[in-house]
Amino acid sequence: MDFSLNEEQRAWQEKARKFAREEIAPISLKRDAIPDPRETFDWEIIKKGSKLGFRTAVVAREWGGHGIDFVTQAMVMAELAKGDSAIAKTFTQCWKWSHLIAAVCSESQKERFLKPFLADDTYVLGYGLTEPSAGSDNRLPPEEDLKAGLRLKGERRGDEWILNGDKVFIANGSVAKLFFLTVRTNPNAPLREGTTMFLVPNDTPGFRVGKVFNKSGWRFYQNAELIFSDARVPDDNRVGEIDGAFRRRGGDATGDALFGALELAANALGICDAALEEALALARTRRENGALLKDQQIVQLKLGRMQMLTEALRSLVLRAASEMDRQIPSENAGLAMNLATDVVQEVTELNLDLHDTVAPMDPLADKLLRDSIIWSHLAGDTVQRLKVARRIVG
Amino acid sequence: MDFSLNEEQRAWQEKARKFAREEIAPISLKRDAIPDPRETFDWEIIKKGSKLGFRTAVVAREWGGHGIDFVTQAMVMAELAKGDSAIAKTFTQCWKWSHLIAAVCSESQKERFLKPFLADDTYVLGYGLTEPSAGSDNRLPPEEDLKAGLRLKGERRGDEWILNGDKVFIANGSVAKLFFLTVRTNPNAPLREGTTMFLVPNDTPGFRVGKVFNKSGWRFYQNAELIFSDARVPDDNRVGEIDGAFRRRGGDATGDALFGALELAANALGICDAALEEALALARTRRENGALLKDQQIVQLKLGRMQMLTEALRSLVLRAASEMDRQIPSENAGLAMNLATDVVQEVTELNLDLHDTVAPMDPLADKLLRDSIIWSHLAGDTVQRLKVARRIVG
Amino acid sequence: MRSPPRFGREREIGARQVFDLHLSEEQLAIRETVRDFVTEKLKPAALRPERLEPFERPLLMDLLDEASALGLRSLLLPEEMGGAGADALTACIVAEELGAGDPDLAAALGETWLLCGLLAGKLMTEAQRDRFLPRFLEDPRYHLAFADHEPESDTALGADYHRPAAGNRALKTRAVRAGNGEWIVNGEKDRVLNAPIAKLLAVEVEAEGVKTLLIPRDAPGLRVSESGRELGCCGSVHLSDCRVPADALLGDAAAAALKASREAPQVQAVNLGIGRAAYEAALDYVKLRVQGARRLVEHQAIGTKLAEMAIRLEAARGLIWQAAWALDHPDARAEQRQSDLPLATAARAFTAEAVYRVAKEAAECFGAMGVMRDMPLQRHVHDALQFLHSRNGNSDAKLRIGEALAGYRRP
Amino acid sequence: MRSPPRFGREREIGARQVFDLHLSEEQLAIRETVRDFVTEKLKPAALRPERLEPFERPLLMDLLDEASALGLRSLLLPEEMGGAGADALTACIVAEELGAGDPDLAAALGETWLLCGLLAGKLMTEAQRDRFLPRFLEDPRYHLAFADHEPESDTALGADYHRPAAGNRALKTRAVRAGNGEWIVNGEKDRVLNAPIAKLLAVEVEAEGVKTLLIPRDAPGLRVSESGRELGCCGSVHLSDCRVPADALLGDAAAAALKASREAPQVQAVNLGIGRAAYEAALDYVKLRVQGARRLVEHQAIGTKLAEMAIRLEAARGLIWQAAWALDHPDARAEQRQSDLPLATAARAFTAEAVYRVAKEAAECFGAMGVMRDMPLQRHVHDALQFLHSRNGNSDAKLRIGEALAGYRRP
Repeated sequence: MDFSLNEEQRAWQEKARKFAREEIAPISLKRDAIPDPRETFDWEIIKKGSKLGFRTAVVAREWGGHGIDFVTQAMVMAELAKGDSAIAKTFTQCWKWSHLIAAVCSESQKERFLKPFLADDTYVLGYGLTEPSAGSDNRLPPEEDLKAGLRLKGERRGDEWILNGDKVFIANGSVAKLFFLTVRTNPNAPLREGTTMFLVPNDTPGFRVGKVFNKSGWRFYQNAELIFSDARVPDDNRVGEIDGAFRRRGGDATGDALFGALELAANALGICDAALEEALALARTRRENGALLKDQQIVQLKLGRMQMLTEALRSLVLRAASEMDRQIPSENAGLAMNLATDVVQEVTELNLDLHDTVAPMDPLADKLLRDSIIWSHLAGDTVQRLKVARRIVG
Repeated sequence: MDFSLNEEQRAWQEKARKFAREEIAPISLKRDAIPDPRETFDWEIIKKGSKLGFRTAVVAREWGGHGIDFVTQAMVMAELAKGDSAIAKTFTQCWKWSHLIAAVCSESQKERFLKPFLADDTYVLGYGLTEPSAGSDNRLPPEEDLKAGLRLKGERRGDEWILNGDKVFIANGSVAKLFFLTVRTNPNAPLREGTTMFLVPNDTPGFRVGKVFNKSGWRFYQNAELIFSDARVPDDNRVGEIDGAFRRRGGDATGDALFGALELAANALGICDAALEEALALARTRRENGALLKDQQIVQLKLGRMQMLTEALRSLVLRAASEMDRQIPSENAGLAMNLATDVVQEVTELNLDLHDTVAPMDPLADKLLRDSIIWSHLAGDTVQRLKVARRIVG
Repeated sequence: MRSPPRFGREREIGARQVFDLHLSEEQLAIRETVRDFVTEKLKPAALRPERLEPFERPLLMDLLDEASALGLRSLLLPEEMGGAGADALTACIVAEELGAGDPDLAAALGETWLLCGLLAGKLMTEAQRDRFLPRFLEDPRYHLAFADHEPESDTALGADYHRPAAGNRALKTRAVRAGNGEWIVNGEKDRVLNAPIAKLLAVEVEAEGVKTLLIPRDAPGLRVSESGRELGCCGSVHLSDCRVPADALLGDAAAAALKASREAPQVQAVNLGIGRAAYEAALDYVKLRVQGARRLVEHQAIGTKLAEMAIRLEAARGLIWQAAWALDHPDARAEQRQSDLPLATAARAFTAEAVYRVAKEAAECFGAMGVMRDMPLQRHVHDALQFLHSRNGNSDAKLRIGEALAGYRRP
Repeated sequence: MRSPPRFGREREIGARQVFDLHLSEEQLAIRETVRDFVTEKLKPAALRPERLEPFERPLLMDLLDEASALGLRSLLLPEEMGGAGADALTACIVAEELGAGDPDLAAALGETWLLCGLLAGKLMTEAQRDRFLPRFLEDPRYHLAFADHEPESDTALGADYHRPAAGNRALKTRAVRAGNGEWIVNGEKDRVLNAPIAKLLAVEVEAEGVKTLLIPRDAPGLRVSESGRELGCCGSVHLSDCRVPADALLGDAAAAALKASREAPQVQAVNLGIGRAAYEAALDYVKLRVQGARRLVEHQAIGTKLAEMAIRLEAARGLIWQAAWALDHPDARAEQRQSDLPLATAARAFTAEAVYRVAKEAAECFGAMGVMRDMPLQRHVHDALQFLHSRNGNSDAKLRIGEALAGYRRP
């Protein structure tokens, strides 16, 4: 039993901490405050982070990446998110799918996509599952309605697939150069047996970006609508077997599915750290009726609770990441994701609460809370809890 | 970063698990149901456990004990508590004070007390701090009232100390052969500067056991009143310096003070495991209107939450224990103790809730909840939270 | 529209309706009477050690008789029948006071006054009432019970949420008619409040549909066994070729009305009384006990806790009283409320959670004393838990509310 | 005992007091009127994108005027002075409806009707009232503000819980008398609701004790700046050698009465309106949206969530109405209630937590749409947060209740 980080892990953590403190945090509130959601993005921070390796950190070393392990990934995500949760997510969204490129793409696809991804500091990746009327049904396909779920249609025509339909809320939608898209290729089969994955570059004819969603939190992070009108994708861009999108991913017990859970848990941890830091700084310096806030019982109890919840989350995140590195099957990543929702929201609520008497809606405390609300539908809603719980109850 | 247990740790865990399942659990509900609190105790289980090493597990190897590390201690406590929280506590109460014997007693005291402790399967240890009107004031001595706190008076007469006064709620009070007692030896000094610790055997003249407290939970575990009327304790039984009881203990950053926190956290973990096991077994076998309970959403959500909370607690307990083994200063043991209160009560409440429709107040679910309520005043009340929080806010 | 009964006086018809939280003089008077009885007699008796044990607490029969002598046993019986003619709100006020003293006695007595009001006031035929009333009024130990629950029966909504009921719901207790018109009943009921003390039981049976029979305690073939793990005075009713005459049958409306009475707001008021007793004990204690050179209540954390307890109890009382008032004014609701909320069920769910939290936090204020069996706090926690986990608990209550909010009507 | 004002009619003296939750015909009528206004006009306007941004939402002046034209601006002004003469409960009913449509407008309008009732009805001298009333009644855009808070001032109980106030509490805004009797005021007030639209401001000043001056918006030396981070239409008031005549001074009772009005139950009713809007939006949505081949509401988890939301809102409404009624009936409380609970503060603490949870859970029902700025749900969450964290928040409220429960009176 050893919780300490090795030298390489500590070096990555330190690098991320420095970058978050010196580069991310200073622009965080400014980008958050921009009203137009298309304008919140900033390529400069992406380029700076990319040069430090944060964009390509998880690509395997033999392919020219850094191949950091899951524990390092968790620590780096938390550090970056402490600076800004949404900026951190922009980087780690690339990790999610560079996992995939490396794991399941053919050699020619790697040549065509992984190499440019590694070479270009502005090459970010996106993934599209959700559609206008199929969100939860994709994540937890109903047993009672086999045809529920996504409807973006792909029809084979010679060496090409013709795509028609919409995706919404797509991560990095307006900035990604390449998307992993799940497409319904057999409309008569249930979701899990009629869906194929494609690599779709953003310059694909017939493809365009629609609306950029105006979110209340995670404002830096771009979620967009993707519109396909007879978009033409070569069969060479198909990932895995036809109708096999879900089959493939189900077999991977510690790979990208778990990474998504770990990502949300670790990112939330960073927000908690930021909130705790802000709250402690306030309590230690702010006087109320002559006395420091930190000398009040109710303030102490709130800070103690914030730290207690944060350390519980950190412990579970570390444990889940360590199990993933050792390929130990466990539900801990999923549970950490669920727990992260409860913890990040309560911790940021307590931070805002501590700022109560100072000023209405302290901008940083308000932003941290708004970012945390994002977890409700990504990590802590009924569907995400049932997904994990059903694996537990068997 | 490695969460796995080494071979020795796993062996102890396995031994504890087997003992809990085969010996403790079968008598747990029966002992709990005995109305007279003096009758709930059972020397047979203590002797059996002692022979397996659970009574003396933490005494250093050079003194003839097993010297298990904190991680092992945590795992063993959780396993024993899964069988019965109060029986586990009876054993580990000995650990707490065998820490002390080994750490601070003189060689002659070790000869006189540690050797008989190791030799006698029925030699259990107690500790007395709380008094009729001084509970919290001992744990968190008030800055505003320097003379608050304990009043059991010790006056020196030649080579002896004459003790007068009462202690209440004393752990193992009616069964221990030896007590560590904190005594006010300077009534004119504040608590931290006027208190001395003594080793008081149960056959000390002038000492007797009064009432055995009739607790709602932890019924096996004996809390008693200790009454001292001109009780005579030789100065040879004094531990450390005169008026130095608190000074000594404050200096130990990873020793008995932290052990107490870890003990409550790990013991609670065992209750959670028992509750989760009972709940899962029910959900997987019980049918309601024809359908298995486990197929209902609300049941799944409750079970998922039980496991989520339990795994968060387990992770923090492991981390705190590991830090203690490595002498890394941290508040995690204290935070784990606080968290344990919230977690063990919610988990046992959810378990009772799941039994709702089956029968009123399922006996095991009811017992687990009653045991968990003990945490309110030992681990999760305002004082125990403030103690930890004040170290955090600085 | 039925004219709602009022405590001691008929409501003025045509009086201007106006939102008014004043209790009536009669309500204040009865509250005072009951509160005195509780303070002087019931509470001291309830704090005796044998009443602080969690299960198998002997019912305080002498005090039950005394409370009956105050007129409480017939609280809901219409005045013209010799009762107090109180309304549901008054019943809640009395139940809360009694619950703060001894919830077992409160539950037992409340069951009798509720059932006598319902049976004699609404469900019995004139002939049945003529036979019942004299006996009930003459005998101060004439208590009533309603036996509906059966062992192993699944009454929780659970798997059937928003779906027609399936599975294991049919009654196993069956009544068949003998040639002479008598009913012959066989089966078993459990978790029956007042079974050990009732002289007349309304028993739900299957007899080509759900029917209700009035069975006297001394009917041949009826046996009662006590059960200890429930609040109040509970037991099982065993019916073995139990024979009752033809006129023991209640009308068809009885089954639904009796079922609905299980959710009477006065039951939650008993629980509210538990919470109030715990809260008041804690408040007294933290005003006295000094820790850290300040009285406990002067610590922010304790002041905050007490505030939360007081708020929760007040909110619970509001919901209970609202539900009681709505029960007395069925038309008012239809005309004026937008909410589809089943108020009584809502009051139950809210009160059960609120009181449990209050009891737990009150106990915490007492430190180690909060878990001692010879102190009342652990009993309050235990009793509150029993309310939280009785009648399928809050999960079931919320599913029922969920159906109502969605406009789903069980077929 | 003051005779409490009733909406549209004086209360019958001597009428039999009876617990009654009926709303009066007048209350039902005004609720209907306001609800129609909200449904048809306010809600559609409030859902326009510029009103969904979190800060710097422009106040809907046209609709404020329309609401004023319905008579709401003078809702609490006594009838004999030309107002609607409503009671505090009616104000809550109206505030909830408006709050469900647009809480900024509700807060602004509520502040004016509250202050006009208080100032003209109770605090002004006859001469002051004679000057004030005609202007107020004639000008449909005559709004009112009360300026008490100052930058950097510590108004939370916090460190002073259960101890006499110390520290930084003295007012920095000072008024001194000139030779001609005029008051010369210097200082700054912030977080002043209605500052940007008020034509008359009641300003708390230090002038050998705390006094209150009525300062018209156009007084020389008074400047208002808008601030965007609070709910309603807020701003700072800068006073630089601002001169007002001698008769601008309110009586000594004004300071305490105005301070107490900050805790008026109608403020919580605006928040309740936010919660209701969120809940109703969620209910409509989950009845329509299908997931897993069932409508969302048919999922146990969603049905349970909706039930909890509905229960919390109903409990909050009960506490708010109770506090409002108690305000209208100060004597009733003293005579009949045992609770020392400061009901208005309790209603605030409960409602703030309840509505925030309701808004958050309602948003969750909408999935990703729940966080979109062009959808109303995130606005409800944001608005509920502002209530939770305004006026020193719930921690302060609970400490104040803690003091009251312990019988502590601030010296």
